[in-house]
Amino acid sequence: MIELRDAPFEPYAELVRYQAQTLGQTGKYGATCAFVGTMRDFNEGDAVRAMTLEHYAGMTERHLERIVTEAGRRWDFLDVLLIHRIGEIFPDQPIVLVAVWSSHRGAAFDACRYVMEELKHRAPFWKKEVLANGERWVEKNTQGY
Amino acid sequence: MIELRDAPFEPYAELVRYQAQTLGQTGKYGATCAFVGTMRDFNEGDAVRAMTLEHYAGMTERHLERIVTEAGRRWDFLDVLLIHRIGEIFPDQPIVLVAVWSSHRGAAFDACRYVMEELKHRAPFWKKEVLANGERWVEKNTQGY
Amino acid sequence: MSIKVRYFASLREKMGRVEESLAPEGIDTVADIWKVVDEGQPLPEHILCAVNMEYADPATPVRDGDEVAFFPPVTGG
Amino acid sequence: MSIKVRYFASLREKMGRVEESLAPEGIDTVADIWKVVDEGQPLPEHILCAVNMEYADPATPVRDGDEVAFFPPVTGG
Repeated sequence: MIELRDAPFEPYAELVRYQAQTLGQTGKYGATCAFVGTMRDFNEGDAVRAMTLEHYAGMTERHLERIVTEAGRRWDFLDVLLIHRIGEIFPDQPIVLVAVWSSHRGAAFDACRYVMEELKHRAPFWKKEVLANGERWVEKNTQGY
Repeated sequence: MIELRDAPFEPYAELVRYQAQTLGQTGKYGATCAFVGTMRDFNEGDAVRAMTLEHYAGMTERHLERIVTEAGRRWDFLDVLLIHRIGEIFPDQPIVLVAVWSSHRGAAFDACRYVMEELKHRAPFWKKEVLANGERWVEKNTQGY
Repeated sequence: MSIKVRYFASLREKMGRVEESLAPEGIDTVADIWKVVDEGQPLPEHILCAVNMEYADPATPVRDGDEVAFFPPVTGG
Repeated sequence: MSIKVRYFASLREKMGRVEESLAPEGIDTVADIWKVVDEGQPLPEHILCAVNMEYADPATPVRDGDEVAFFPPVTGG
């Protein structure tokens, strides 16, 4: 499942709820890899007070769906939960959750990381940071490897 | 923190509790990678009803500590939580949690996977499965990559 | 009909507008649109573009009714 | 003093005992211990060993007071 959220969310509670509802007591998943991106209070040496996440409604969802579909062609997993914030975010609040359930650990790790990297490079989101002395757009992502 | 548990545990609740207590509202971690290994109800084509996890008290803890220390020399992370079950386990119960908090996602993914792979290869744990028609020792691990 | 042009993030602020509609006459590609909206300038290399929500490049054809978007590198996650 | 020998998992079941104490006389290495506990047989290749909770091999020296363990490949996680 893929969701954009315009309000704070608890990634691990969402994960547990989704797992119970969707995967249930199936005994089929042996591995879960979950990545949570959280807003830091610093970036490139500056203190950051808040952040706004802009997106391109429609295009963002379409490309997130495609990334998950592509991951599904490359790795054998059971399910993916992807939640991404939009709107105003404060330090310590989660920005993104990607969780992958699979039988074996290799697929869970690989697919989770693939979805995160592709999301960073292809999903149309843009971060604007609020600093002590003004605002600035984040110009590029950090390296993932 | 590294812990062996002889009773079922909730990995994501443990993660959230540990994160609140130890990392708090620090704003310093931007990335969390969590892996949870869960008992499946099948292995090598057979239905599995239960499992017993034996360990070598003292040696197991020592090697888990060393694996985490080694990971800390290779990657720049803030904290690790590792919980591993011992004793009797039933399908859908968690076996292991490895969570890594770091500033950037690369270190969280890499260190989490390193700890899991090293644990699988070096930490003295042994699984005995209860099948419909008897018991058997798991003879080797599946490949992680 | 017309071609809808949208801007996002820092480019939206730089352009001073969220979106606009262009008459399709004389427009064959994404590059043609940029010339219209930026006073004949070529599309800067670092600016990304999409046609109907698919990534595109300056040579991508554009037709009447399309939605074309311009934006800076993405920074989600 | 003596040398403490421990067995784990399937090997423990095969040996039919959890641990035993050996007199240190005539024992210089891990391989010497295995000869004593398994009627002169060489240590099977797939069996792992540890001396004082550190992984070892058949040539690893053993001294009076050491704890030596034998076990099959590990399968945790």
